[in-house]
Amino acid sequence: MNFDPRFSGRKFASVGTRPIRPDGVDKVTGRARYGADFNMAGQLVGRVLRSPHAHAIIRKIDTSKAEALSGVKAVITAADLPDLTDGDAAMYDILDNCMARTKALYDGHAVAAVAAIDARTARQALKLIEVDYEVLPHVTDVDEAMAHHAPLINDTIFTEGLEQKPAKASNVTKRSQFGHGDVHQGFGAADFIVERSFKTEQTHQGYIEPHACVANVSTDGTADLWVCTQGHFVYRQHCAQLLGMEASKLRVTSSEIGGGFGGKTHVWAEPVALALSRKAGRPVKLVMTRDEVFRASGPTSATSIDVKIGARKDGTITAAEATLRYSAGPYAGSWAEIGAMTAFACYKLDNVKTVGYEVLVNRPKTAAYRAPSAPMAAFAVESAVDELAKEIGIDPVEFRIRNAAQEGTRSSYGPVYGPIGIGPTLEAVKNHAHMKAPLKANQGRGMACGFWFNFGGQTCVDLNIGMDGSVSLAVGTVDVGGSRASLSLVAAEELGIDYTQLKAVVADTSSLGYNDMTDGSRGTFSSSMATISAARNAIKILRERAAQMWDISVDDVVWEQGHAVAKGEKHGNLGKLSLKEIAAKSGTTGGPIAGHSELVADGAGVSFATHICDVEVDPETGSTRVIRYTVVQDAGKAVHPTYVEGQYQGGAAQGIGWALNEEYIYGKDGRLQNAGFLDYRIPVCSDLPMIDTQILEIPNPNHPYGVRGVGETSIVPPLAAIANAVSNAAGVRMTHIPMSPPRILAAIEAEREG
Amino acid sequence: MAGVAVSTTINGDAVEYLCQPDEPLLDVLRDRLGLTGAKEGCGTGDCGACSIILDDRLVCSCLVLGAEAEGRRIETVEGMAHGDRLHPLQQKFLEHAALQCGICTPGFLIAAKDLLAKNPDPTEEEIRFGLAGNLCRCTGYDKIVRAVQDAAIVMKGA
Amino acid sequence: MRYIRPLSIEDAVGQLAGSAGPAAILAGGSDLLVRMKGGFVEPELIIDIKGITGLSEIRATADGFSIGAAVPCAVLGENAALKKAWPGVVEAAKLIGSKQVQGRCTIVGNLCNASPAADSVPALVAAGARAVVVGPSGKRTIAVETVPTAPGRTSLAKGEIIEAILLGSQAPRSADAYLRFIPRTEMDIAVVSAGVNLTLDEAGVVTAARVAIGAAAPTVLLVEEAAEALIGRKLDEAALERLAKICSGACRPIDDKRGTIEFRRKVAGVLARRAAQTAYARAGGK
Amino acid sequence: MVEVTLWGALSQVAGGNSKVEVEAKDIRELFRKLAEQYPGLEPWIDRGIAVAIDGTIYRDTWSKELPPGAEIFLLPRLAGG
Repeated sequence: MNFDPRFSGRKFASVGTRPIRPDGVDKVTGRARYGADFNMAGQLVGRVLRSPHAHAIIRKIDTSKAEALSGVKAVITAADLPDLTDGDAAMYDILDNCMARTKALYDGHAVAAVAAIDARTARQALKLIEVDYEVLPHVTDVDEAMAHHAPLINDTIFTEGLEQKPAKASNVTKRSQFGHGDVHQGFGAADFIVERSFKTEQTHQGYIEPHACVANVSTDGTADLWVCTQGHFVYRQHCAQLLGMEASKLRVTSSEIGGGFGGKTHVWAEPVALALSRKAGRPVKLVMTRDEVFRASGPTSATSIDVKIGARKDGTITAAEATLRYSAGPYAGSWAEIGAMTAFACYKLDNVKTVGYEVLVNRPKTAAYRAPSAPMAAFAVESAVDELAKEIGIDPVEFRIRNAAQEGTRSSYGPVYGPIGIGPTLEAVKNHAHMKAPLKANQGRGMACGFWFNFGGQTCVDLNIGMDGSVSLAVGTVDVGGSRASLSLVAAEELGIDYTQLKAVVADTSSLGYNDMTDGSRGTFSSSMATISAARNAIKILRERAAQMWDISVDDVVWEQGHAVAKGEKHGNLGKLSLKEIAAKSGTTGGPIAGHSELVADGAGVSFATHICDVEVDPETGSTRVIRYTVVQDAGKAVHPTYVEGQYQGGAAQGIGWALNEEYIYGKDGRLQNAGFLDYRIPVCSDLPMIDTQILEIPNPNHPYGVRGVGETSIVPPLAAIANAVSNAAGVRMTHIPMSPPRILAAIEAEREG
Repeated sequence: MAGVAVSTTINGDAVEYLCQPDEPLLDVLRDRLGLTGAKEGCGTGDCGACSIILDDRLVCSCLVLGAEAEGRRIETVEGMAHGDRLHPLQQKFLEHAALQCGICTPGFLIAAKDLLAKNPDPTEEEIRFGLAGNLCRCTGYDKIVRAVQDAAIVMKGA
Repeated sequence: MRYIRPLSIEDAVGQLAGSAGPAAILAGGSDLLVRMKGGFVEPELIIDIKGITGLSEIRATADGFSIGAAVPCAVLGENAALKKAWPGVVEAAKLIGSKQVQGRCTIVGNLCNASPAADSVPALVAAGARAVVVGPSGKRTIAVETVPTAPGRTSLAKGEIIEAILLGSQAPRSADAYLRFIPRTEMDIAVVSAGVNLTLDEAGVVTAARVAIGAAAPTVLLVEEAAEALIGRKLDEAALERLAKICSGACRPIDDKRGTIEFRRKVAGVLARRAAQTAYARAGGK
Repeated sequence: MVEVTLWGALSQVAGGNSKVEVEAKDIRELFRKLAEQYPGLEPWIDRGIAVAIDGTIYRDTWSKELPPGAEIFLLPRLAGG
C-alpha cells in the first residue's frame, strides 16, 4: 500500500475543532462498561492469595482444605501455570510475577488463587490455603540493593553491559551508557560546576479503576477475555503464550478503561483468571482490591541519581554527566536506560555522559508510568540546571534558552534532532504572563523542561461505510482519554464529511489485525495515521463507484469535500455525488464500501514541554500549596485541542502529586505500609489550582497532519518545576522527592541551624 | 447467614431486594440490581467513585450496608437524566471534556449535583472543597471545576 | 451474621450485652465497614442504632447541647446554635473524611474508634465534653478523654453504648478552635492536631483554658501545663511561645507513614499556638 | 555503505566498536549484516532495536531505506506509559 506519511501542511475543516466525544453520553449516564461492569452467566468469583513476606522461599503450598470447602470450584498455584515461555526471559518474568514459582519476591506477590461461587467463599478459601515460607532477608531501597552486603534477589543474574563479565551475581541487572564528547575535558573548561545527588521515591499510576477481568475458557480450547487494558492484542499474545493457547482462539475485548497511565500495559491477573476458568470449567471474574492494586501492580521506579553540570561564565554548558540508579522490582528492566537517554535530551551539549544501573529490589515489578523514567531524570537534571543558572547569575529561562537543543543538534542519546519544540516552549514561557505574576511572602516560582520520545507501532483500522452513508470506524488502540473523538475527526477530515456522520469503536482482537498497545503516546499518532490511510483507501473505492455510476473513467473522478466530482470539461454537467449517494447504490456497484489499513506507524516526533509553577510554603509546617501552574508543550498538531489540554493538565497533576506527597512507604519488615488512597496521597480537587495550558504546534514531518503524540511529556517537567519553586520559596535546595511536609520542614530547620 | 429483605426507592422507583447483612450497598446496586454506574475504586470511602445520594445526603455507597437502605431514598447516576434529556451537569461535563477515562465521572456528577442543590452559586474554592472526596487521576480537575461552574450558571437560569 | 435495627436504647444494650459472638454498633459505618472490608473485624451481630428515637438529634438542653450518637457530622455543621457556641468542635467534626463520609460519620463513632488521630476528639476534650454511657447496669456520664484508653481500645464495658455527647453552654467571652495538620487539603488523617478552648475576662486576660493535642500519643493529650501557661495572661508572644514549647514537649509521638516524631513534635506546638490565637480572637480578645 | 553508531552496551558486543560500517540499503539488511559481522548482536536484535535515521526513530519498519550519507543510530527499544 502506497501510503505517504509525510506532513502535507493541509488546511483543516474538522481537525482542530472540539466536538463532544462519541463515548461521552454513555460515560455521563453510567452506562459505559468498565472492567468490573461485565458479568457472565454462571460466573465464579476469583481471588488471589498474596505473600505477606518481601522475600521468601515457598517450600510448600497445601490447598487441600481450600479445595474441600463447599462452593470452591478451583484452586490454582504455579503448578497450574506451567512454564511455556521457551527461554523467553521477559515472558518468564511476567509468568513468575503472575504466580510466584519458587520464591515470593515482594509483599503482595501472588502465590495461589481460588475460584468460588461467591466472594465470601473465595475469601474463606484463601484463609484455608497453607503456605510454608522460608523467610529470606530482603532489600527494598535502591542504593542498599547495590551495596556489596545486600541480600541477593536472583543469584542467576550477572550485570550485563560491563566490559568484563562479572564473577559474582548481583542485584544490578544491567549497566547502560550514553553520550558523546569528553566530559572530563568539558568540566576542565567550566567556570562553574554544580554536583548533587537526588532521590525519588516509588509512585503508582494511581488509576481509579482496579484491574478487572472476566475469563471464560471453553472445553474446546477457545476462550473469551473481557478486560480493562491499554492493549488487548498484547494481552492476548501474553495470555495465549502463558496458557499454551493459539492466539486466534482467545478473543480479548477491551472494556472501557478507567485509567492506565502505563499500569495496564502488561498482564497480572488475566492469566490467573483464565487458568482458574480452565480448571473450574466456568467463567471467572477477577477484580483486584485497591490494596492489591498498590501491593502487586503498577509502580514506577524509585531512583537515586547523581548529576554534575559545568558551564562557562557566559552561560554555555561545557559538560554534563549523570549516574542513574532505578529500581526495577525483582525482575530485570530497562528503566535506568530510559532515564539515561532522556536526562539531558533538552540540551545542546558537546560533552555528555550518562550511566544507568537497573537494580533489583523486593518491591512489585516496575511497570511503565507515563513517560517512564523521564520525570526522575528531569528532576535531577533540571534542579541542577536551575542551581547552576543561579550560581552563574543568569535567569534560569535565559540559561536554558542559551543551551537548548535545536534542529541539527546531536541529542544526548545519540541521533541528531529534526525540527523540535524545546526552544519555542522556552520562548513561550519567557513571554508568558505567568512569569510576571506577583509573588507574596513565602511564595516561590520554578520552571523546568521535559522531553519524551513518543512511539508509533503496529496499527490497524477498518473504516466501513454503511448504505445510509454513515461511517463506522473500528480501531485497535484502546481509547484511554478521548481518542475515539480525535480519530473520528481525522476520518471526517479525510472523507470530507461531518463528524456526526461517524461512529468510532474499539474493536476486539478477533475483529481486527494486531495492534500494539496504547502506550508511548502513540494512540492518536498511530491510529490517526492508519485512519488516514484507511479513509484514503475508502475514497479510492468511492471514486471507482462514482465512476461506475456516471459511467466514466475513475481517473476523471476526484474527491472533494465529501463528494465525488467529475473533473474535466466533458463531465461538466455531471454535478457531484455525495458519499451518501454513492453508498446508497453500493449494493449494485460492487458491494460494501470499506477502507482498511494495516501499517507500522513509525517516525513519531519527539516532544518537549516547559512548565512554570508557583508555590507557597508554610515555613513552620513545611506544607506546600501549588498556587499557579502553566504548561507549555509542543503537540505537533492538536487534533482535538480540548483533550490535548486535558492530557497536559492530567500529566501536570500527576507530577504535582509525585513531587509533593505520593510515595510507597515500606516498613522494616519489607511490607508496604500505605496500600490505599488514604495514605497514598494523590492530589484531590482542593489541592490544585486551575492548570493553564498553551499548545504549540511544530509539525512532525513524519505524520500527514504533523501529529506528534501528547500523552506523556506533561508528567516530565513537574517534579523539577515544583522542586525549583519550593527551593526558591523555602530558601533551601530540595533533593528528595516527594517533598513531603516533614522533608521540607527538616530541610528548612537544617538550613536555619546552618 | 440470613438474608435481609429490603424495600427501598431507587431513582424514584420502588425496589425490593434480598442482601447479606454485611453486604455494602454498592455491591447490592452493582451485583444484584445491575446499576453499575456507581464504581468501586477503593471500597474504603477514599475515592468517591461510588457516590450516591441517600435521603438527600451525599454518601459513599461502599460505606453503607444494603440492609440500611430499608425505607429510604437512593439517587444514583442512572437517575440523573430525564428520558433523553441530560441533566445540565451531564451536558456540561460533555461540553467541557470534564472526563477522560470516565471512571470517576458518575461519582463526580452525583457529588456535584448534591453540591449545587445545597449551594447553587459556589465559588471555585467551594467547588474544589466540595468535590475533594472524589478522586480523578486523569484531568487535574481543571475541566471538572469549569463544567460545574458552567452548570451552576445554567441551573440558576432554569 | 445478623443485622438488627433496634428501636430503643434498652433493646440495643440488651442485644449487645447478650450477644455471644463479636457484635458491632453501626452508626455511620465509616470505620466499621472499612474494617469489615479489610477483614480486621468479623462481627456476628451488627446493631444499627439509627432507628433509636432521639439518637439522630441534636438537642438544646438547659446546660448546653446533647448530640445523639447517630447524628452525622454534616448535621453538626448545619446547626447554627451549635456552630455559634462551639465552632472548634464543629470544625473538627467537619474535618473528618470527605463530604461523603461527613454524611455518615458521627463524633461518637470517631471517639469509640479510639484512633489517636481522631479529629473530633481533641476538640471535644478541649471543650470539656462528656459522654452519656448506657449499659446493662444503667446510665453514667463520663469525661470524653476517659473513653479511649489505647489505640483501638475504650473504657466501655461489654454491653455499653455511648448514647450522646454533652457539651456545656459556653460562658461569655469564651470560644474554642481546632486545627490539624494534613499533607493534602482534604481526605487525610491528622498527622498531629490541637484543640484549644479559652475563656477571657473583660480585659482580654485568659481566665480558663483547656488545650488538647491529638495524634501525638497513644491517646489524646489534655495538656494542663499548657492551659496554665495561658491562664492569667493575655495571649502575648511570650505566652504563645511558652504554649508551643509545652505542647511540643508534651508529645510522645511515633514515626509512621504519616509523619516523623520530630515533625509531630514541632508542628504540635505550631498548631496549638495558631488554634489559641483563633480561639482568643473568637472569644473577643484583641 | 552506511556508518552505524551503536550505543554503549551494543558496542561492547560488537568488539568495542562504537561505529561500524555496513553495506545495507534498508533496516532489514542492516540487521542481517550486523548479525553476520557481529554474532554477539543477534540476541539484541531479536529483543528489538530501534533505528534512528537522520534523527527519526524507527522501531518496526524493516523496509525503511537508509539513504546514502544518512546518520544511522541504533537505540534500545523503549517502553512507554
